[in-house]
Amino acid sequence: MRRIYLDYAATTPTHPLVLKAMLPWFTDGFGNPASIHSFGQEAKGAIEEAREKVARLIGAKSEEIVFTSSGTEADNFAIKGVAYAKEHKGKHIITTAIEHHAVIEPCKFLEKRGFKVTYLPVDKDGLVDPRHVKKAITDETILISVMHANNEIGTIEPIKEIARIANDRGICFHTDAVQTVGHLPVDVDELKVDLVSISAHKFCGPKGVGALYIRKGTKIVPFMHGGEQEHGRRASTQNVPGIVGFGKACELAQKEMGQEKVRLQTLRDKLISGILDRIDDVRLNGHPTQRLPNNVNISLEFVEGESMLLNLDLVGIAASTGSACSSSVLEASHVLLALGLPHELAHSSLRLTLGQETTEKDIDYVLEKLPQIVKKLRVMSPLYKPGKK
Amino acid sequence: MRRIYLDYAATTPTHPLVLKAMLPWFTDGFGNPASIHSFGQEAKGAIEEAREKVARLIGAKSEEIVFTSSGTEADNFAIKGVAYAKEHKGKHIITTAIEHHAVIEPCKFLEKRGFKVTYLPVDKDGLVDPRHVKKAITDETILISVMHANNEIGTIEPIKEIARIANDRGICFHTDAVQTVGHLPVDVDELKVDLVSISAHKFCGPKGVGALYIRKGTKIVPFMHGGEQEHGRRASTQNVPGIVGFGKACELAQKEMGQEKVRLQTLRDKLISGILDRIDDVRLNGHPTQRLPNNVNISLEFVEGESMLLNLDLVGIAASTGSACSSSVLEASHVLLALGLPHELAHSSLRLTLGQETTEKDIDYVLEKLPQIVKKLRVMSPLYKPGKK
Amino acid sequence: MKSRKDLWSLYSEKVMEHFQNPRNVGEMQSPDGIGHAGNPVCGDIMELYIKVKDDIIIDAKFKTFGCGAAIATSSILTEMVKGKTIEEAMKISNKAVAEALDGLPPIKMHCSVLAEEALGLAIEDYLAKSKRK
Amino acid sequence: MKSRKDLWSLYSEKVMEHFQNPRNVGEMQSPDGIGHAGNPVCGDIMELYIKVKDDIIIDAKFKTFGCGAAIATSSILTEMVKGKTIEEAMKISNKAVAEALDGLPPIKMHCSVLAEEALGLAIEDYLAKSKRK
Ligand SMILES: Cc1ncc(COP(=O)(O)O)c(C=O)c1O
Ligand SMILES: Cc1ncc(COP(=O)(O)O)c(C=O)c1O
Repeated sequence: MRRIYLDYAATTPTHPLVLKAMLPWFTDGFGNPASIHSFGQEAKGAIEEAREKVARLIGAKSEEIVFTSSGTEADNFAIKGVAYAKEHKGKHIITTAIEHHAVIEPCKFLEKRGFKVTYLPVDKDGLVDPRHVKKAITDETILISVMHANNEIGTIEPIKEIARIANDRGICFHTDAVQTVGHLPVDVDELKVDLVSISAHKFCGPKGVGALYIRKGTKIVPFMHGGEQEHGRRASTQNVPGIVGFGKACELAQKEMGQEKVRLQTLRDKLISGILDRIDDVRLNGHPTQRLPNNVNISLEFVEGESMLLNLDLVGIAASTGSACSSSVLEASHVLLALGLPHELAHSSLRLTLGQETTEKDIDYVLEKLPQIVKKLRVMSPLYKPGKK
Repeated sequence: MRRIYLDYAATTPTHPLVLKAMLPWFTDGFGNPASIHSFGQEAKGAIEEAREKVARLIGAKSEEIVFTSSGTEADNFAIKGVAYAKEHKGKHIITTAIEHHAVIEPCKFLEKRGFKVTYLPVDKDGLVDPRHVKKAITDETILISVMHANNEIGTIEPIKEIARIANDRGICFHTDAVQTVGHLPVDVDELKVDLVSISAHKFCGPKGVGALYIRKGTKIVPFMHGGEQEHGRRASTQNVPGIVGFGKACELAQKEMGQEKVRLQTLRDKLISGILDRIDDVRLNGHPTQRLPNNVNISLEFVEGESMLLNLDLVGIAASTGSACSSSVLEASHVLLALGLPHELAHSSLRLTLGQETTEKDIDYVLEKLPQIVKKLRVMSPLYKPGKK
Repeated sequence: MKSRKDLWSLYSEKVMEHFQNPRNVGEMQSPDGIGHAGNPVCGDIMELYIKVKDDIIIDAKFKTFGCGAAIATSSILTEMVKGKTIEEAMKISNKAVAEALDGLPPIKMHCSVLAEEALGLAIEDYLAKSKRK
Repeated sequence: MKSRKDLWSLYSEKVMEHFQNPRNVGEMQSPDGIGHAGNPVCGDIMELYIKVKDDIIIDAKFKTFGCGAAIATSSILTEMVKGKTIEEAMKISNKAVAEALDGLPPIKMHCSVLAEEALGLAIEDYLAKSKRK
């Protein structure tokens, strides 16, 4: 059976060239970068080369890049690290209602430990209003964290404007750029951000590697305590093959990003308009234009998300939904609810995220199969009263 | 030039079979285990299989294994996680003076945040006295953490006795078993431990993967906050290839551990007695018999460690020292100082750790080269006054 | 590639079979009892219709908005109740529903609870209506 | 395998050369000045001996317990001072020593400081002794 992967926002396949770059570092160049001997120095050379590649992709200096084990770790590090470094100045953090859990949960953890967190609302397209940020700032505010682009609905936030507000007030600014780095140009100096979270597996790098960009001079307490690796900012033996692969993925992204963006945008728009043409009672979630080039998020009324996913999977299409049945309590996506969607619509969402291997034929196939599936499920749905609308 | 790696305690090469097991999960089976579709479920199946292998190696149930990105993360998770979960009961932690930095530094972090930590001394061989543990317990004690075997001097601690004391008092017991799991039999029920830190790259698994064993019922706050992965105990997209490799390494270790232990012990003892025979003014650090099968740690008087390492490296031998010149201040190993060694001797230490590919010929080569190097350096040393002793 | 069966670690084959080919889908003309369970917040909504004759459930139909497990439990439930007396049907527990599907993953057990609830409500409705008659 | 030069990212070739073939190792019979620097706690101990004639350093020797950088800086220092007047030698800074070795890694700069210190002490010792004479 044909298998079409349209869940690139969840994770991507490792690029063959990335894997190739990694291979020597498992067996031959297996040294510990902290070791003085040549096995160690060789490995150290490899991770420093990778660090330069990561830095180059975002216009940073290589000593501003700290390798982590993931985007989640980078977010935890940024949020908790700044909170602990600055708590004597104040205990107020500003973030948004649509952040990834990797930002929201560290904030909740800090709330239990005496910090105050403001979760800013977004408009119906998922945009954060910079004026809201400005208004939320108090003398106690030590950190503002707003994601660069949302992983569910693809909305790209006005980071530059928000960072300027933070800078004007001398407040540290973090952005979770896990969904943009490697896909869209990100320049830390143009955006004027202090901290940026990155994850390799979101752009054809390996899983289990990420980075936190830390602008020189930013005060931050380590998250992972132990050895002196990463100049004392992140303990633990570095994941050499993973880091090398991450570097390679950055190098490839830098070369291919521009063209790929245009290609994906075209496919994305074909998919969106195709669905809207073929299926009634569909709503596009997220901003119509200010959105990730590969993101389609729609609510298909009267149909629950997981049942759509299963049916899509049965015809070989891998997608995602904001109806999370993964925990013991069914919860609709906090992002979709923040847009003002009623629960039914939040549970009816379908996310299709395109990538490297997506072709026009894949889009045609989805446009053939999805209407059939929706129709089948709507017949089954107690919410669907045809003709009523 | 011949290259002999004798730094297996720092890290090991990834076993070819481990790498082979990992490969399919980069490119074909690249799904996110959290995804509902078949790409995701396939990856989930792979990590659950790996979880069973890890559990089997230490006699645990698979739901008691939480994957982490390293031994350091497992240690941070255990120490901070129990501290935060139990702080309402008390804020006292007991550990030892010879723990790895991955345990000591989280303790120091907690000390800054209102916790009290007792660092127990060790005897001249590096053994912790269980009676000291007993005496150190107060009504406030919430956690006892004693490593299974020390990474520098190889001394194996009386964990079972110490765990019994903790159990009798109803105190949570953690052991950093990064140097023993995969090398020596470790059974969580026989040892009666509540938390065990493991790292894959120390026994031919990949770098960037580890696990924390958490006995069912143990209260612990997550370290990495975010998504619901690992049953809500550790957020972040799982490193599927790494975890699969980790599982494979456990499977291999379980098969080969017994024989390998005997083989390494023989080589180790040959190396120790060979050095003691050929070089004067040498001291064996660590316990003479209760030590890791692959660990040799000696102080070669009058000679500084790094200069030995460089000279060894020039003849192709990779080793390690307790004279850490890696940070801006030269610091002698806290472990060697805890044994009561004067600074000169601590700075004169050499660690040779054997492994998978070590042969008798390698040992002979070291025994040929090391005396020449020591002689050369002693001639240069202002501390060496021949004939004075 | 492994077979689909290996991949679907989430659901049993039986669940998937019922999910793909649900039995007794649809509304019922003048049912004797209707049971609504669930709500939009939790993401699962079940409607169960039963037709009863001489205290025996002679027909059952459902409409469900929900995940794979919700649809499969609704489907099997309609099969399980048909031919049963009201008293027998009342004894069908959520566990029995789950077992009939060769089990449900722990995080999906609430779907079988929902099915039990819908059935209870449909029977209640039937009993209330028949009293009124 | 890459060449050793690539591998030794830690040290310059010049450092490694002096480390492998240190010049002027050993004690000196009746030196005119001795400088001891460092201590066992920090892990580096340097002993510098100088012979002076007509205010010119005509010979220098060293003994060092320390890391690669410590040995290399000691070695090059003895070469640098030979033939210099006391006044010239006093001007040799730790930076000059490091530069003569084509640089030292930041974490090893303290070794060059130690060398400067040992030289200063040796000269002080010489000056004190010559005053006494
Ligand atoms: C916006 C965003 N932040 C953080 C993460 C977490 O990254 P990782 O999976 O590398 O932990 C993700 C993806 O899962 C994401 O999309
Ligand atoms: C005893 C001990 N604990 C913890 C660690 C840390 O493990 P990792 O390198 O996987 O972070 C090590 C090794 O570095 C170790 O030897």
